[in-house]
Amino acid sequence: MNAGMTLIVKTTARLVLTFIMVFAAALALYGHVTPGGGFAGGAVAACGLILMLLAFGRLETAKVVGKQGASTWECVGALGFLVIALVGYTAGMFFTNVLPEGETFRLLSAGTVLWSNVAIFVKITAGLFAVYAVLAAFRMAEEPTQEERP
Amino acid sequence: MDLTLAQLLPLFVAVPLLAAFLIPLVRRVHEQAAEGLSLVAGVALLVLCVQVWGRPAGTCHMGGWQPPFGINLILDGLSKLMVILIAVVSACVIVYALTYMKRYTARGPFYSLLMLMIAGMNGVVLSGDLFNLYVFLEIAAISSYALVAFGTQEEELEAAFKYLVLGGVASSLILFGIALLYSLTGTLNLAHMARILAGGEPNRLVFFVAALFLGGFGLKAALVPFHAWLPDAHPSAPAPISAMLSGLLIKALGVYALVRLFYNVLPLEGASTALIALGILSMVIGVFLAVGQWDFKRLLAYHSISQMGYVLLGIGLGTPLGLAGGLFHLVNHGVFKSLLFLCSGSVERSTGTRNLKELGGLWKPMPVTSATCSVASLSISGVPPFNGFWSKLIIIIATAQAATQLGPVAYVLAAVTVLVSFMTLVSFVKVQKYALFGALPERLARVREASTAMCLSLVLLAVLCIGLGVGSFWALPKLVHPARDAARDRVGYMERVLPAPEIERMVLAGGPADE
Amino acid sequence: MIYYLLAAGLLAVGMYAVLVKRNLIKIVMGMLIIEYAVNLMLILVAYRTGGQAPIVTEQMRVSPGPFVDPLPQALILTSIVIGLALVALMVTLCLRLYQRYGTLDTSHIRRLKG
Amino acid sequence: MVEGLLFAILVFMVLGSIIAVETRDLLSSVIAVGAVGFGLAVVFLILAAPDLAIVQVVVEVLTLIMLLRVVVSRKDETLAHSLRRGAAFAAVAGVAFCTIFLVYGWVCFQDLPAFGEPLMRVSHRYIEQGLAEVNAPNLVTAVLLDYRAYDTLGEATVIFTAIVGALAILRRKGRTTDERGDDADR
Repeated sequence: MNAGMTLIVKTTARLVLTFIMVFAAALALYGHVTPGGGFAGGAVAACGLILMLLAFGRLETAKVVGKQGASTWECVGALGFLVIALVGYTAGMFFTNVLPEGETFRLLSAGTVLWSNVAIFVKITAGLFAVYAVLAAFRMAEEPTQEERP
Repeated sequence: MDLTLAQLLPLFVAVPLLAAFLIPLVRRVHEQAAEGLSLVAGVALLVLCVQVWGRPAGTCHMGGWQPPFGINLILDGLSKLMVILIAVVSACVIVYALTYMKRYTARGPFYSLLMLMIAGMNGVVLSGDLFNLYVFLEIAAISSYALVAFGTQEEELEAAFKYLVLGGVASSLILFGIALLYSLTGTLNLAHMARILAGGEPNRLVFFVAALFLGGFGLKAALVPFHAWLPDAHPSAPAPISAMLSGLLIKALGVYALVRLFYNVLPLEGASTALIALGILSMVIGVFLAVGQWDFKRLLAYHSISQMGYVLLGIGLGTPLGLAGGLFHLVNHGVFKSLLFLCSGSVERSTGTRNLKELGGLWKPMPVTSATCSVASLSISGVPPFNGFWSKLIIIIATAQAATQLGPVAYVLAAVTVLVSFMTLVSFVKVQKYALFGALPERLARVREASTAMCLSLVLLAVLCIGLGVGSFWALPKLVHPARDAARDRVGYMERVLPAPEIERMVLAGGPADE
Repeated sequence: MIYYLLAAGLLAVGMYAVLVKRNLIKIVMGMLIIEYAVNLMLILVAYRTGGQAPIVTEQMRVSPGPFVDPLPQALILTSIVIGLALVALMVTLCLRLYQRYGTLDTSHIRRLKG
Repeated sequence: MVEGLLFAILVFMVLGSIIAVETRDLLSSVIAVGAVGFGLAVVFLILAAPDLAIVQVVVEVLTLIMLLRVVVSRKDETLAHSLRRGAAFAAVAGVAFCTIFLVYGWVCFQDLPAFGEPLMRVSHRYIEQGLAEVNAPNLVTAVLLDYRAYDTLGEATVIFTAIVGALAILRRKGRTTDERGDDADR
């Protein structure tokens, strides 16, 4: 598990990963125009990261995103969404859509909706990956890991 | 700081949420940051309560969308009572946890989950939207599942799993009911729903939904046929969490939601009988199961079931007096049961055991814990002048008065209520006798008093017990009667959120209606 | 009506699994099935005969066609996420319990006094 | 057309769930649950909810991965000892309970609006005004992130809660062995 799988799997995974991540980002960013959204995109991206974890192993994956990093990003995403709400709050009401509405069917439209989608995307990606990483690490509970924090 | 009510209400949820999201981040930087942030959030909630204290009821439209199109928060007497209870008890619990939780690792997640639980409960009691209520109920419930398992010992894991499964089923039943109600009414806003249901003809589906809600929220409130999880879950959690669960969670998630839905939204005639039956059943079975217990926290957990029976009986009666008694008992139980659980935590932490047979003579080494424990025991047993006495008295009088509607059965019910109260007294005399009086066992010779912070929160809660008892003539009209009036005023609830002309203009015409 | 009944049937199957089965994984599956049933009910309630997905495209900008009800779809999205959260928590608890007891059978695990 | 297909898939889902609950082999059971979940995704597609179909598929994959982690590493693969005293009684009680639920439900569902004719008292506003008011052509997103954004904050918080909880439960050591810090504050 630490070492990852065979070269064939790794090469295929590398190819597929790019597509998965682009697809995930597209789902999230165009969530207000087409089907999809922050949650769908985030879940897809988390699947991609899990594929990376399975194919390349924990050590290799940790160079890109570790468990600590994942939980940090999760907090950042959650805070980002709350901040969007609070920005609206200062402008009138909790969650008031303060940004200009933009031109319909373009990426930069619908005001805060796009940014909410981005925040949720970050949060869900990191969160679901963190859960899986912890579950995967827990199986190998015999050997000590560095994640342990008192 | 001169904020309008609409500006204050979102903060009740936003402040603890902000703390919860920040805790994992700042804890990387500073070890004590989690404790500090939690304290700040607890104090901020108290300040918010002071801010809303004297204000009239009002609503807040999230995102600026008019209900029923957006979500609205509503603060009326009933929500105000709950919000204040939540803020006071959770502030005491946070202070207590400061030293109590030093035994555990991972205190960052602990405080984060505690803050999420508070945010969830505040969200539930303030929400004016059925689905939103469900979402926040899930936040509070999920954090409580995790907190029950927090010690990761066998018993805690088992209890948490049982709690999670039953709680999950309850949530699903509630959501199923929400789906049916949405289909029936085409709206999720509680006030709008109430208006539509009140206008329509009697409907079998409403009874079905009511049954689903009674099962779902009844499971959350641990009423007797659905109580199986509580005696495992409440004792297994760390003491501050036991106090939160017994003192607040079963009330905010269970009883509050039942009152709000059955009194303000669903037009039902037969609900009161069902509530009375469940109340009596919980009261009697809970106390019988409690009498035989030797585990301190488990005994308290069974008494929680029994005391919730009182609350439900009072609420089920539906008379102004009964409802006031039920709600007052809800507040009192929140105070004295969390105090009792915190006391049991102090005892367990100092002596290392919860078994009453192994304890004894704790008055000498632990005077503060013992004194506060006695106060709480007297309160729960209904000894004058402590707070439990007044609320139980009101409930008993109300039950006897209900003879006009229920017939002579009411006198039997009143007698049962008195009997249960007596058995509670017996049970707590046992606690006093075995834990606090008698000879100090050899093994416990080196026992010391709990830390200052723990004692502080114990004393605060004990003062509240006495204060609510002696000052009940003040607390009733100031706190409980507005809540009772809000619960009984179905039309007022609708009018507050959706004034009648407004709704005709928006919903029937379907035109735009911004602000 | 028959669709609603089938959704309720799915709920009943899930409840049966949760209440009767003695294996932790089976109980988790029961919860999953209950969640499916609830989401199914919500989407059934949202459907409008001949309705389109509630997404405006540039072609039909002028006259939005008959859409299905978008509100329950938003609710389902939330409900799916909540379900996932519950399942994640249940699976972690199962793993922990398995680590402690070496079994997933509740009749071997439940030694809490009633 | 839609109705027939929907009926077939719903029957398939109910049967699949019964198989998942009753089969002895845990791995087949997990696979059966997965089939039910994908069936739900197809239902979402048929009933004009592409957003949900995407999410359901991905979430189903994640759920199955998580479940398989528990199942594959299990030692006792069979449920031989699940038949024991009381099991029969529990099964009968469970079936009886579910039957009552269904019969009562059948009676009460008659009062619901017919399938395919939702009232849409509130949501007609989203459909008619959503594009103008929020400027998001995907009306589900408009509802989710603008009209009912507060719900979505709750949803994000739920998953945050579960993750913090899961991390806390899976930590190595529950309590500090030495009561350090205990004496520091006295």
